[in-house]
Amino acid sequence: MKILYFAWVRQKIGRSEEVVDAPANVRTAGDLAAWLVARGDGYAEAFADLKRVRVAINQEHSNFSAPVDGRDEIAFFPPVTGG
Amino acid sequence: MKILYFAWVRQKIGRSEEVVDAPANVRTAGDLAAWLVARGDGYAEAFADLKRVRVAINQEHSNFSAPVDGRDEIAFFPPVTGG
Amino acid sequence: MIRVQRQDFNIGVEIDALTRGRTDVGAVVSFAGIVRADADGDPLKSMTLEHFPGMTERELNRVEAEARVRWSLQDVAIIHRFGELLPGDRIVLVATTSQHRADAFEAASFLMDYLKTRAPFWKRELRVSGEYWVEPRDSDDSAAARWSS
Amino acid sequence: MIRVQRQDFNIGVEIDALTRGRTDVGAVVSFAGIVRADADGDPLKSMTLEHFPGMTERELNRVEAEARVRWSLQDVAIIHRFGELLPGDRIVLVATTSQHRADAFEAASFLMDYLKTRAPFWKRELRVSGEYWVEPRDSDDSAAARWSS
Repeated sequence: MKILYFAWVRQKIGRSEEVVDAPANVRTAGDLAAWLVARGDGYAEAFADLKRVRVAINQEHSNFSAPVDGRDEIAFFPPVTGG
Repeated sequence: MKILYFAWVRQKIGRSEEVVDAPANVRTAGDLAAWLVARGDGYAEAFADLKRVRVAINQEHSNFSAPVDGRDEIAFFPPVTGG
Repeated sequence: MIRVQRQDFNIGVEIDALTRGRTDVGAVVSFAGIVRADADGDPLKSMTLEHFPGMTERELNRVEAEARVRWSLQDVAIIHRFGELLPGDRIVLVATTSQHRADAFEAASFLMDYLKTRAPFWKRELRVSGEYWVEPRDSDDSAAARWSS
Repeated sequence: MIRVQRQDFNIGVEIDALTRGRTDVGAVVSFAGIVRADADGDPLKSMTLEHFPGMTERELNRVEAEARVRWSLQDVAIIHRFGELLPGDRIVLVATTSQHRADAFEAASFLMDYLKTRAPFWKRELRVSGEYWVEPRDSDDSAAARWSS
């Protein structure tokens, strides 16, 4: 499972991408975030308030209840501020 | 009294401006148009349907019931189509 | 800035003039109107714009002043051509600058709507089938009316 | 036409590219967003735009496609920069062409509103007082929401 991080989510976690082997009970983007939180302080800080975090799955806007599996590319980032 | 004509009002009347001595009973722009109509076919044609004609007095949009006097510059023209 | 002129204008140059050297402008909106070759299915050879010198500038200044009251604008440019124009030629430019995009967008749209119903210009079309004075559009009146509600 | 790039763009050149040699375009609207030197009263030294390569282009293409369904458009250009920008630098350009002005205006306004809430860009401001990630504005969400009613 490939994971990307952007903006302050990236800064808090300290990396812009990683490939992880998530356990079988990680079925949604929200499960993935919860599993990542257990990995350390940076993750816990990045995902402390999920209302401030957005998810894209395979480069499409999605949400934390969307299903994910090992072939997906999941991105976590703050609300966008382009334009 | 200076009078200006634009667009098809000008074409029908056959001139773009003229200075006239209107009689004392010409008190409004509408009186002026009625008095001009008596001057000939071109005027009658230009003012045949006053709903299609607009008035400006001293370069400000106005209407046929507005008062006019000898010091005014009165312009008659079709609805504008700029932009 | 109001200009009524026979000659063409350059959109990029005019936009640059509103923004160059400034660091307080956040949004610049431009509208340009161009002569179309097709007039209701009747090919257009040329279009001649007649106007009322003096009154035109007064009305454009009035329209600009009203936009500046209604929206928070840093600068406004209005350029309107007259004389004979060919298909593809630029007719009119409106450009607005503001700190934020909503003001710049709304003011530019307002300026065009008001200019269409108030500025003393008249268009004569030379079509393949003959010469015609352009009639005002109901849609232009209703577009202008939405700003007075 | 969608471009996501580090380098600057020229508004006049981009508008010309949409209209040159054409006689069917009646209206061209452009919007450019520019870095302002003042961030809530706190002087801005620079702004860095981060984005999600790949997804950005997909979202901009999607936004363009939606605008083309909603309005009668002849052409659309969207250019968005990333990287480090200074006060006065251009950030984004949206330009639309149409036969009539209402379509060009509304589509350009829609494109900006949608791009602000959907395109994966994030702005980090380097202010005199420190570094800050720009927070989304409620006004941007409500601006985007008006198109879904």
